[in-house]
Amino acid sequence: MMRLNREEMARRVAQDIPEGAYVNLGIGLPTKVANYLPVDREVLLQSENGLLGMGPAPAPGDEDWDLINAGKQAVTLLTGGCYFHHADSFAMMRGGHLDICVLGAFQVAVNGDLANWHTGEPGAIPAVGGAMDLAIGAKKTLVMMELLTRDGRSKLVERCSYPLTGLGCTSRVYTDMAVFDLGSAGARVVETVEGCSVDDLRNLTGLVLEG
Amino acid sequence: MMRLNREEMARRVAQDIPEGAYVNLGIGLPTKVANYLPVDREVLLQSENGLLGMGPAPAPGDEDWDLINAGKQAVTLLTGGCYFHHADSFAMMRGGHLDICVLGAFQVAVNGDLANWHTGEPGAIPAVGGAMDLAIGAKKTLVMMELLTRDGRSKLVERCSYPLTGLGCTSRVYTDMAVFDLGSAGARVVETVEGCSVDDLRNLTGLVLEG
Amino acid sequence: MIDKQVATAADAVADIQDGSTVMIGGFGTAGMPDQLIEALIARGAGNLTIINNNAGNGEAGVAALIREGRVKKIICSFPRQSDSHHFDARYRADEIELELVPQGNLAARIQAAGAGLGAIFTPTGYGTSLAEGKETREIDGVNYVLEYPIRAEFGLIKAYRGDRWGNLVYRKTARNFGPIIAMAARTTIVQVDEVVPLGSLDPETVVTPGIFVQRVVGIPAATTNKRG
Amino acid sequence: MIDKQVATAADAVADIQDGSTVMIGGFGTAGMPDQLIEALIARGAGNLTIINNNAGNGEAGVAALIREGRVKKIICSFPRQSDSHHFDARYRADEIELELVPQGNLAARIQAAGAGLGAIFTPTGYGTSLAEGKETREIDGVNYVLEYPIRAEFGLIKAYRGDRWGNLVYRKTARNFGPIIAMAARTTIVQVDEVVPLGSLDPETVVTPGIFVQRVVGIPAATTNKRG
Repeated sequence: MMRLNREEMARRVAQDIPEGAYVNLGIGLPTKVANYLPVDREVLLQSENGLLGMGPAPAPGDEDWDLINAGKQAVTLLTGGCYFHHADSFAMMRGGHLDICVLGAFQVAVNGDLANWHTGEPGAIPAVGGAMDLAIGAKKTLVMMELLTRDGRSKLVERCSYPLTGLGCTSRVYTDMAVFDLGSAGARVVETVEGCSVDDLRNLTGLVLEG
Repeated sequence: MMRLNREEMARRVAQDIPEGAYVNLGIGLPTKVANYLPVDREVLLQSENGLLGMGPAPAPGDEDWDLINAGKQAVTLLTGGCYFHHADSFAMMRGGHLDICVLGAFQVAVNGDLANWHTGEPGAIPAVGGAMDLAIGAKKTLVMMELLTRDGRSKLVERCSYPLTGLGCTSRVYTDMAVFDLGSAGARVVETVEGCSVDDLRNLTGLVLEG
Repeated sequence: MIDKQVATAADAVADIQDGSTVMIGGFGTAGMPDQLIEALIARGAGNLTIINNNAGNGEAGVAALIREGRVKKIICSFPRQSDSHHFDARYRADEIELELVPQGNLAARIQAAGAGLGAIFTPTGYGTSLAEGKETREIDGVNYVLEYPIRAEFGLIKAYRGDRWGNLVYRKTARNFGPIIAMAARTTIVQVDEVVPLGSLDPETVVTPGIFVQRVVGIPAATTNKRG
Repeated sequence: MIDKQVATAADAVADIQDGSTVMIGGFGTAGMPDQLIEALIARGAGNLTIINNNAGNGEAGVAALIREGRVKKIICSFPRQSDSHHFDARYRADEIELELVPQGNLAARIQAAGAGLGAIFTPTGYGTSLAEGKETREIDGVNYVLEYPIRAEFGLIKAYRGDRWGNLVYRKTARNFGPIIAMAARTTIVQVDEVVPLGSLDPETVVTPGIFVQRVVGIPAATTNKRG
């Protein structure tokens, strides 16, 4: 099977982001999606720390540490972008103004439940940031993740065992093997990579999957 | 008895507004207080429609109808003043940031209850504006009014008969005959005009008044 | 390319239907989007629920909408004024429904809608007739009234300058309800004195980020008059 | 004459006592009032409850306050980061209490405090462990959690320019929590890169009106570094 690497996953997600969308890319893997947005498409990236119209990283040496993204990396502002305070920034998410957010995940359940903020392991220091606000606030919450953990267990699950970020909030999951639509009716396979069948996915995940 | 006219009442209220105070003057009679603030004292007037640092009326012909006060009169902005939206404006009041508001009244009760927005008469069209927000929001709510109605009834009362604006919110009332402090312990006469005794006030109002 | 500009006020309001809920900016005449309202009147939609601070001043703006009999219900804080004669007449004839909301509750409920809150405990109105029948609660020794968000299908506002992404700045006290209406309405339509090229507005001074705006119409002649 | 300028950072924080609740601006190092915090450390107040988005980055700011053992409890959304080692150590040693709040709830609760609300029903966290034991309610088909305002006796923030009335403008994403902390803290203390004469700030572009600010200290050297 031709599994996608992380760059290819990012490119695949980027294809589904339409012209004119207001998008928040979560920290970590989703940040890569920005690199694959077609240059002829105007997509406005929001950053939770008070920035709309986020541009690429500045050239080395040109960093301004008053202009950072949610991951505390130096960024730039596009012509037409603007700044605002934190309450307005989260109003954008929670008030349903953001079209799309893309988040990483530890687990996603077939009904759309998302677990991406805490492993729940004893001794782990929890940190939630804006994940819960994004997950339930954006009009569409997309997840990108490898389908399997390093030891081969499915991260798409019947029911999350990790602490939840939000209930039923994920509408689509992009993985290295397939794209799934989620919802109260369960998971449906939208597309698979070359050499991967829906039955392969059923075997790997142990889930009932609509083909 | 040397009753104060409305200009003198306004001057009397102005004396009690200290340097540096943030003040909202209600529409109608309280607006006059601005004319008597000592020029060597910096007092910042707030207007509910999104203005802090309100200056005097412009010269005739210089009006800008995008720069008005709560009474929809043309005003000016002092150097150092600024504009903001309605939610921030009412956060100033309701969040307890405003030091003083001065309001007119139909009735005030000895416990500080205020009635100034609606006569409750059948057929009267009610209009509340920002009165309720100011009354309960400012750190100190001052009322200025004539003590008696035209037909001689006291507007300082045991219990308001008009619909209430706020409960127990008035701390002091400035009238044409006397100044009263109000509170859960009742009304106390702070000062009277020349020729007016506390007993005169007791007779006129029919109230128990601390002298 | 994102371009929220619409050629005319008529185009901008073309999908406002009978029975819609429309939030309208302005405090008195300052910030009142007169030309958008004229277009709405020309379009003919009626049976509207209008949210505005006032119930019309003089002859233009919300007053004209009421005069033409298009308003079923108005939610406002201060309907009765010296020049609110069109509202007064309709109200006395029992031809318009009034929901009176203290101005701070109006602003906070509009802001709550834009921010996605489900309800807020507000201090204003407790113990008064405007809170009758509403849930109340004492929190840390203060009494509050539970109030719900005020949302709208459409928002009509006036700003000073805007760009094709919908970023806005306002002019003086004409700002008033504009920024919070933009956040609370599903479709926010703005008339601006001037449409400026992208990048003309300083990113530090944009008051309404474009994400809250769906349509922008440039209407150069729109100076504010004392009375509608 | 109103003059909120204070000569030094030490003077500005001189009345912060042991056991105080202090809200501190900044997201990462952007907007972190390092020099005010240094003065607070020098002053010696301990047993503090700190509200900030993070639990310190690197060595300066909130990280330094934690390193010096002055923080009893921290209320924040994102404590654990690659450079949060001072917090991590104290937390693992059970020497600091953590109240974890989703970032949007943190912002909304601070804003609610500044605006005088008693409580808010917020959509975030419903059904998660961070809402355990909290009151919930379904409103119009959506589930909400009841959250209370977060207030503080002191707010320490950093702005770009300020005047003697306390009017402020910020710089880029260093704005973050500054404007809402200014509204929520009883005494808001601001370090600004530059104190400018009254009238230098455009009245249309003031972000924090002076009414929300009690003290202003000019600290010209305060550029933002990547890490504390």
